[in-house]
Amino acid sequence: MWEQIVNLSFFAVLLRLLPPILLGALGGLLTDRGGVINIGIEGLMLVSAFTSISVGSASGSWVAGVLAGMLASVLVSLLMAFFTLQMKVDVIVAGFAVNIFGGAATVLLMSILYHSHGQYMPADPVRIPNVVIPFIEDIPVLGQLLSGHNVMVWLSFLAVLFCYVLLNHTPYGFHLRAVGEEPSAARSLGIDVQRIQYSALIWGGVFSGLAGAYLSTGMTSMFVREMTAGTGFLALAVVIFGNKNPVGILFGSLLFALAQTLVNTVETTPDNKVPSQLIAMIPYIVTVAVLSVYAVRKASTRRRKAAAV
Amino acid sequence: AGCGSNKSGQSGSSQTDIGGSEAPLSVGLYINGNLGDQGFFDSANAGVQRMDKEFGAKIKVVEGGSNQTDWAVGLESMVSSGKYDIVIAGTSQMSDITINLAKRYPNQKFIFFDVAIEGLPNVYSVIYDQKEGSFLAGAFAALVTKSTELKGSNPDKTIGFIGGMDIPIINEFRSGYEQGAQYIDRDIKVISSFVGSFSDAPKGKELGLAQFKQQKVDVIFAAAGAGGLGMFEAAKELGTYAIGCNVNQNEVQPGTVLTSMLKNVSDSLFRAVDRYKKGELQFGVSEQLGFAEGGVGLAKDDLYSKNVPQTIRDQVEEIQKKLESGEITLK
Amino acid sequence: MSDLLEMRNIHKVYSNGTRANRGVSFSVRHGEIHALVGENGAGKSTLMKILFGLETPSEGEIFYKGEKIEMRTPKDAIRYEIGMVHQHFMLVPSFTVAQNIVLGSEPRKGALSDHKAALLETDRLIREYGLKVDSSATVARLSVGLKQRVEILKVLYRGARLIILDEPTAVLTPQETDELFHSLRKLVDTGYTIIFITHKLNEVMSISDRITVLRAGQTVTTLNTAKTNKEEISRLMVGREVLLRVQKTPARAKETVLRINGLSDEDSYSGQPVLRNVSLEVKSGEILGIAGVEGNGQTELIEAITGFGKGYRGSILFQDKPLAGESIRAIRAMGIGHIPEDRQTRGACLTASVKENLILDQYREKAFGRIWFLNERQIRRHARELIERFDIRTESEDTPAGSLSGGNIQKIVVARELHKKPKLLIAAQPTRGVDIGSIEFIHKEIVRARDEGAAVLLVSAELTEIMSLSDRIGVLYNGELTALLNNTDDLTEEEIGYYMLGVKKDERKAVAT
Amino acid sequence: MRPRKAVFLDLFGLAGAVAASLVIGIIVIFCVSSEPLAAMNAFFVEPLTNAFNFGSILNRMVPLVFTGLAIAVVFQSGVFSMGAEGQLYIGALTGAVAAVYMKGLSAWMHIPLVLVCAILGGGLFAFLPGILKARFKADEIVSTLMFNYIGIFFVSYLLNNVIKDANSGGFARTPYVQDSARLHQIVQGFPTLYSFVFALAAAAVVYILLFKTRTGYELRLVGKNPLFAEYGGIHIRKAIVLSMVISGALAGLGGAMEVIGQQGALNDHFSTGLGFDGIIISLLARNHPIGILVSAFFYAYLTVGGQNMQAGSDVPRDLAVIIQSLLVLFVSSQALFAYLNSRKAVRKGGAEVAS
Ligand SMILES: Nc1ncnc2c1ncn2[C@@H]1O[C@H](COP(=O)(O)OP(=O)(O)OP(=O)(O)O)[C@@H](O)[C@H]1O
Ligand SMILES: Nc1ncnc2c1ncn2[C@@H]1O[C@H](COP(=O)(O)OP(=O)(O)OP(=O)(O)O)[C@@H](O)[C@H]1O
Ligand SMILES: [Mg+2]
Ligand SMILES: [Mg+2]
Repeated sequence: MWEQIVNLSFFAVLLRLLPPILLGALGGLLTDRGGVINIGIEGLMLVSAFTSISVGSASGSWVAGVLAGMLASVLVSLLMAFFTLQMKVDVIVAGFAVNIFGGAATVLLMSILYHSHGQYMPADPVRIPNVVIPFIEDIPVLGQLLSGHNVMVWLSFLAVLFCYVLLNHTPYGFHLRAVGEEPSAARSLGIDVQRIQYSALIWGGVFSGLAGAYLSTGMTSMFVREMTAGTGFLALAVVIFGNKNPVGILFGSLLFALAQTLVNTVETTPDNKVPSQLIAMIPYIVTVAVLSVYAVRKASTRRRKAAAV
Repeated sequence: AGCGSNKSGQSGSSQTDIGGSEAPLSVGLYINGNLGDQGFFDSANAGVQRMDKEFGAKIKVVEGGSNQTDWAVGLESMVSSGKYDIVIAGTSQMSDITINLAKRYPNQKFIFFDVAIEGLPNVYSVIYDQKEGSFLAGAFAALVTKSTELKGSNPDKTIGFIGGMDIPIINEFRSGYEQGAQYIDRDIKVISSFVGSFSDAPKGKELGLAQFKQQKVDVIFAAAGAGGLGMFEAAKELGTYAIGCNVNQNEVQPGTVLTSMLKNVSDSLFRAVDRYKKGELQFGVSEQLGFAEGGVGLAKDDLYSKNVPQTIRDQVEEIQKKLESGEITLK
Repeated sequence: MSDLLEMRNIHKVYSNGTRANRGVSFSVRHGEIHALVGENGAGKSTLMKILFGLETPSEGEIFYKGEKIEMRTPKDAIRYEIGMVHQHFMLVPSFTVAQNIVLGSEPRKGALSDHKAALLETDRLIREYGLKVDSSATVARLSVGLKQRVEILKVLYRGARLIILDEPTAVLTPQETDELFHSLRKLVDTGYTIIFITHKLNEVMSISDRITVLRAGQTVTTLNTAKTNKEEISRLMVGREVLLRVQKTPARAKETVLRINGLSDEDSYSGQPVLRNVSLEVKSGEILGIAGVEGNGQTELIEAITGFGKGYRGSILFQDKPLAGESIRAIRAMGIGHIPEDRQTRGACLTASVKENLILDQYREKAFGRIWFLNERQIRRHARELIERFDIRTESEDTPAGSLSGGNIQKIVVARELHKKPKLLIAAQPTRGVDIGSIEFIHKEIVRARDEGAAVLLVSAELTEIMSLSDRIGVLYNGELTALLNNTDDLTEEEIGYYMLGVKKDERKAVAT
Repeated sequence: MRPRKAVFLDLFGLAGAVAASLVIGIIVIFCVSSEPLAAMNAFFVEPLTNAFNFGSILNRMVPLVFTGLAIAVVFQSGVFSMGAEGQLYIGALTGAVAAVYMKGLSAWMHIPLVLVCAILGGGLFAFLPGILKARFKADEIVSTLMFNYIGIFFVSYLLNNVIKDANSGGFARTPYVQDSARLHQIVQGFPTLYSFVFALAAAAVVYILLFKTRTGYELRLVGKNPLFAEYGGIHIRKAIVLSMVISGALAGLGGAMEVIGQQGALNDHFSTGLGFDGIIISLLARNHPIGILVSAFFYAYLTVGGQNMQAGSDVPRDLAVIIQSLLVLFVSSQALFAYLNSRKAVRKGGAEVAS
């Protein structure tokens, strides 16, 4: 394992595992800041994963695939928005319904379009390409650090920056946060609360869409039923874990990806005797541990501050 | 084994009606999970679909979903509807449910796969020698990693196994595979990893990449559903090799998937119903299908002939013979 | 003078069936300060929300500058240069003052918002109108008075010419109120028009030009301030004579119930001292009023006594028993009643029913059930009794407290805390935002509790309230008890005012105890 | 008088919502099926008319009622736990251990013992995130989501490595539970098991707990307004932990009910999402224990109906699931309720305005 850390392949794996959770969490972040908890990330990611590989391979363009995936995810988000904002369905119920819907709708479409219930592997698939940076690529350490990563890896870093700027430096971001924090205040200033919340859910769709597209057209080039395998829920946890801000979420996602990289490393270690169920617990135990340590420290600084004065 | 060619096996009242062409045979398949698993269920489904095509059976496939709470009810409602001449189910999780139902509905005929159920006059069961099949796959993998003819092989004597979940049935695949590899060369090391689910293709791919790149593995056998598909992709990208599972997956990534360990649920079900139709199927017994009956085996299609060197193929044949004759016995 | 605004025959039925306005007619002239008064729940806020586009009327018309207009959303109101300062703060706590002020119409630099311009603009407004506040401070940390300023600045920033102020002074100190009035007069002089809602008739008399009285969702009348008086207004509002001055007999103080010695405490965030060596005593049968500009340690004093505040120094003895380290539950069980200053959050649970609100901290008593179970019938009977005795206007004891008017919610709190016949009653701002009828009632009940032998510690920012209720008066300034005086007839508001502002310090206070 | 009227309005709204959602379901079925009548019959009618199906619905309700109640208790207390799934597994585990390995007891002893073990297992497993939240303010959404995974993997680990029945075949399970611990059919020939009675009893107990006891009053006040509760002397942290533990115990009971009822053994991965279904069930019932019986019935009805439709018509499973999710959305549509209720209210108010 140390060898892998030294030769930086560990780093490459980490970066490959990062985008789905990071993008999913950013989607969750923007909806959450608009005052709508998004339980439906999982379902949105599935819808986009299916659409992007499907459209991508049909059109032969990964860009078209990714855009279509985002669009599909946005459409389902709009459906969710309609039910929560217009029909006043409890937002959590709506989120779960989106997950159920996404899981079933993708399989249904797959069986109609490709006569398969389990997976769709296009004959000549398109892939979101890797970015090879000339010159830098050949520099020993730097090359491995910077070159050869998937476009989506860079895009997800950009997305962090984007969300940061959006939330903290644009009028829209202020409106969004105001709506999430004090909707009545926003409304009294002529901000259309409902419209902002619609848009928040759309953002959720956009980023969940990117995350889903990466699963099927970046990490692999296939769609498999339920291929998100709980990533959406992890993303939800990361939103809260990351303190509901883009930078915190970046670190939260890195932690998760790191734990997953660790799982993969242990799983592929020769003569590994640890039962795989215990290995699989690593990310979750790490998260609970970090959460606890963080909370305990915060609690004790609260106490210390109170005591010190 | 007792492959009932004796006509005395004819029993049950419904069978006599079937000879006539007026009422088509009605077959129901209950799947305690979902289609698209790249395993039993898809294979069973393929078998049932073939009944429709080849002798116009009226077929119905019911997916029970993954909540185990629903399964007993799902199967019973198929049985109690009385619509089916034959109800097919399988897997160890369903065996007790089926035994219970078979006792309560003595007029319903059942075909059960993957677990031996004996002594019930209305149940025919079929099991597969998957361990032997995996043994052969292991031997094959060992030959591949030692091969000098295959471009993607390296000198390291390390091969890989990827399982969907760390559960008995998958570990049976693994155990056979390891034994097969050791049979070829005691020094062969097998790296085993588990995905944790049968649907996580990206993780299957990551585990594949890690085994290939970090552990110098050059061929992996996957019993991991969609996880295996992910691994195939990794193998393809790196120019290494893979072995498919359950159904013939050689065409999924031609040239990369050198062969597949078959578990022929599809053929076995078709064969059983076909014999039932002819009045030849004997109930109350279970059959184990091995290489000879086509129950298990390696997928030896054109791609196999094209991509696998002659020497390896020859050795495989030899080992298969030894397995059939009992010269090799498994733990 | 022509009417700037006219609202004709406004009806409003809320979706739950409440008829808040039933044919209100109301008009405002250009350049006047128009006071809108009425009991809690009379429909004042509803009428103004309709004018501001926050609620749609079920019926009725609005004319503005002679034209019939439709108000659908606050956006329309802002377009017509109407601004509103709401009864409850409409601020985003995590935003800075400047961000709150420009929210919804931010200065931009390209696609981004221009923080610098926002700050500059805010500072310019602050200078121009003399409403001092730190434009880069986070709103969550501002005092209520400053928050109120931010609300007014928000309205001014949007260029409103007609400004609605819904009970802006309910949470302000007298000084802050004076400053606010000063600003309002300046605004009117420069051509603004103001609608002003308040329950304080002094304010009505001192600032308004005309007065409209609402009762039960209908217009009673509109008066010229110069030609009326407080008694008339209150009679019109309540429909009967209201005693504007508390009637009480001299106190008959007995044994000391609460004894505080050398109490000091610091703010847990900033570490600044908030209480400095405070010592006082309250005897049974007397009311000790604590006057002071808000934020001078009153809150901390109450929190320390009632068990919310931990980690103070000094001693608090209740019937000679130290309270330090006791849980809130234990403290309440000893016989200490507490009317908290914040009824919306702490004093009442708005989503719980009236009857559930009335048994808080008493639900473990035998009267309300045996062993582990609650006795529904007893609880209901108890609620009905209190509703009757305290004249709580509610549809039933099962109604959620949140759908009662503010005054009635306060009556629930008072009823609950007095019902248990506390030996010590801590009353913090007991009549804030409450209409005059209810004020009269609550004051009477507090005096009655005193006469029945309770020791009362009254904390209020309302000097009039302190003067009229208390037997003795203490003044907190900057965490220090700067005066402790007997409330004799020759004590004037001015004198207490000096102590409150820290201009004067009473050296005899130890003697006066 | 007033509360009764409110209930009436709610029922009126509910009926309207159900009707609207049925219309949607019917439209979808008509669009996709070539035998819509058969499909609708199988989906909507047969589950109610066929005794076997109806009995199965009642069985299917059992885990949903328990996880629904588990969620109701925490949500009423203002704790946003999503941990019912993991607690279900741990309760099933401890219950199963008692049910399988304790021998020679009478049913009257054995079953209560199993239940106690399940309560302890589920309760203790929920205690951890509870204490993390109460003492350190660690967010319970994150911790309970993580604890779900930990619980499920832990049970799977034990099943595959420690307590596996040698005869379990390809998928691990424990040995079958002792007959003395098994819950059987209430009436021969009708599939509903005694576990259904336990579910009803649990709903009643939780109802009494929440609405008729001091503890319930405390929990609900903490949920509605913690500042108010604190001011009234209620120990907030204790209430949070208590609500988590009660919730875990209920979820754990639900798991044990599956083990000694429907399934007869603890199976690896025996639930996929029963705990999450509990969230939907509870929210549909606005976290009211008695309402949970109704919403769990509705949900089980849809599940059984969906299966039945798949078996009895050309509508595929996935479509049945989609219809199910749409029905859930419509039934939980507050706007539909509010619209129907407000029309009444406005008519009432409006009439008085005019007079
Ligand atoms: N959103 C609402 N939904 C239902 N009823 C409401 C709503 N807002 C106010 N009400 C009811 O309408 C009536 C009038 O309320 P309104 O806020 O206009 O009173 P008010 O005169 O401003 O009282 P206060 O002096 O307490 O502020 C009250 O009975 C109140 O309970
Ligand atoms: N959605 C609602 N349903 C029922 N009543 C409401 C609703 N919203 C507000 N009210 C009630 O309407 C009344 C008026 O509301 P508003 O927000 O104007 O302040 P208030 O509570 O009356 O303020 P104050 O405490 O100063 O009297 C309040 O008593 C409030 O409880
Ligand atoms: Mg090799
Ligand atoms: Mg008001």
